[in-house]
Amino acid sequence: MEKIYKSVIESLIFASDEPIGASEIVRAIKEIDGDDIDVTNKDVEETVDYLNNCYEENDRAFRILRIANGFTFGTKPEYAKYIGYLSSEKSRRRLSQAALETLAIIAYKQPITKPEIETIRGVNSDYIINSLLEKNLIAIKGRAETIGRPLLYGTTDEFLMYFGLNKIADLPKPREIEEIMTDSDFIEQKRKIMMNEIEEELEDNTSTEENGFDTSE
Amino acid sequence: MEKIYKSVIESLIFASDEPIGASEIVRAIKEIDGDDIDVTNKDVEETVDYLNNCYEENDRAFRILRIANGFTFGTKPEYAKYIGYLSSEKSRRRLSQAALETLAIIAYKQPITKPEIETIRGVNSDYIINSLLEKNLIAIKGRAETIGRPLLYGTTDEFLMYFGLNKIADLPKPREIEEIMTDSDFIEQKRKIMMNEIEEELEDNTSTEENGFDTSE
Amino acid sequence: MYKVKLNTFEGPLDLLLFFIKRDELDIYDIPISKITKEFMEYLHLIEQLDLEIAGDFLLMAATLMQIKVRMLLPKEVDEKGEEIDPRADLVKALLEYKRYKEMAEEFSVMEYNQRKINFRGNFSADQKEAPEEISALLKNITVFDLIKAFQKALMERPKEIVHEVKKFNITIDEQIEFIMDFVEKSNYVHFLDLIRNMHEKIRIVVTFIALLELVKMNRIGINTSEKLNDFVIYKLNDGKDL
Repeated sequence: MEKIYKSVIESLIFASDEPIGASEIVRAIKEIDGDDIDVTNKDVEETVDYLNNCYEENDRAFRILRIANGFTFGTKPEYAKYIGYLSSEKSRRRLSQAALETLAIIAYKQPITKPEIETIRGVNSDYIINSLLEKNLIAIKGRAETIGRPLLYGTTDEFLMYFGLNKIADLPKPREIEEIMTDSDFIEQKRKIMMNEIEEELEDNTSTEENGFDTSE
Repeated sequence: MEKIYKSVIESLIFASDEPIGASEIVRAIKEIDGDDIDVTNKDVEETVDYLNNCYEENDRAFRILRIANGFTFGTKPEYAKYIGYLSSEKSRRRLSQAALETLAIIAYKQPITKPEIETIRGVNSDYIINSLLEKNLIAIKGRAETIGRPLLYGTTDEFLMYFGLNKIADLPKPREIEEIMTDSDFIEQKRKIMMNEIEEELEDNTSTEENGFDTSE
Repeated sequence: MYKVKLNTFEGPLDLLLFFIKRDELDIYDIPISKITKEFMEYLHLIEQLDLEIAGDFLLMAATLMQIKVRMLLPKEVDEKGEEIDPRADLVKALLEYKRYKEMAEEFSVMEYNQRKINFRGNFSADQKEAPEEISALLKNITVFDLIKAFQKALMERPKEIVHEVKKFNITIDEQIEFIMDFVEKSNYVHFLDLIRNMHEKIRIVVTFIALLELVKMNRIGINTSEKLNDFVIYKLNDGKDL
């Protein structure tokens, strides 16, 4: 690959407002400069590594990330607080526990139907599914062939972007059920988080306590 | 000015939604790190020059521009044709809101004539229909038997592919969309019915418990 | 002594996991009577606070009752002759749910990390050039569009009653020159602006033909306009953008 294409690749990634794939980059170059131009997906990958090395050496505040099946520039985490200050009013709210839980089920079991999600969660999930659809973190992926042909849901590229993943296969592996049951930490785990929340509630509920509605030992 | 602020300035210009002024940058830094931090507008100006020199030396495809009383990144003109190609490709692929709306009407009501589409949308839809025809998302499916025998439109296989569907029947039904939305009345009804059932069951079980048949512990 | 934060629990399974965790119960040997009692107390607490109890909690209450009753009955056996634990399905559901609850925490960490990364904010200063190849250009704009713009131009032309039959001396070559004059001056021109002052239909028709001729000759390029039924004409040098 000619040296000039290093810069072309850099410019294309820099100018794209969403992650851009290696083949898209190759196609753009061939479309403009001709099919016989010798640039491959592998060249793009190598160039990205080369560029990231340059940025690292020169202390750039950003680098190229491999995210949502493509490349995009992103800042290093250490500058988040300064940027956050400037864009604080529009800074996104974090996802709720229910949303994270539902997303996890959909991510690992996709494509999955609403009844299947509700069976695992044990709660009606209409509202959560609707809000995940609205946030574009999940999408309708067709219909199941089972009775009633319920809609199937799966995760989107926005989901990958949101969690900083390149592809679904990069998700952390969930533990096997056998592993969970033999885990001695099972009881201790996350207990502290729970306790904190419970203590907060202590003050709020003083009147109830006097009435004797105490769910504890 | 401490060296770290060079990167902070770079990250702020990079991430800002619009050209960002020197005083805004100074304000963000002082707000986060304290008023006594020694960063001035002049420092910002000098840092931008310093960064642009770095980019130039290292053959970066972008640089910081001074526009509209602020700084912003821009790619260099020599890559304009590649970037232009990609952005025109993208706009060709992306459907406008109006196009989506029209497509939705056609998808759910097909086969449908242009006058019928326009009655639903309330606006002239020539342009949109033609562009959907051009994108091969809809096709002419014959003529209606009504006066004037207007053309009938329906969706194509490309439409199904675009939306990742196997067949038209896989489209979510408007009823299903409504179902996803939480209906609080419905939940309240369900609650009342279930509460009654449980209270009955509770009573049935009290006697057993009092008799001490408890195998659980 | 604990107080339970009411909205801490995502559902009945979450609440049961909490009891199991808090009391260090063996998930494979859940004391069903004790846990049912706790569960019902929780429901009454919610009710006492006048909060809405979701149907899912009530469903779980019923399920727990049912298991409790089945625990009292003679043990059922499966086809292999092994005893069926009435709690088996509940345990399976709890473990399955717990598995994803754990992953939700992983997701929360990923979310936290990813929120520290900011993407580029402003793309407006990037220089873009419309593709130079005529084929690429015409991907944006179809003959359909051209003809429609043409029709619209004819329709919107100011109505003028011409009483006198005139002979027009307009040639395609003249109009080619006219168009090129325009694009030489300002590099590009909107079609509607080009024909703005033309009152005779024939002049617009000839101009339009001249335009098609120029496109064919690769001397001008055409691109979409932000206005419907209009397009932008711009200059090409030997088929290349300036």
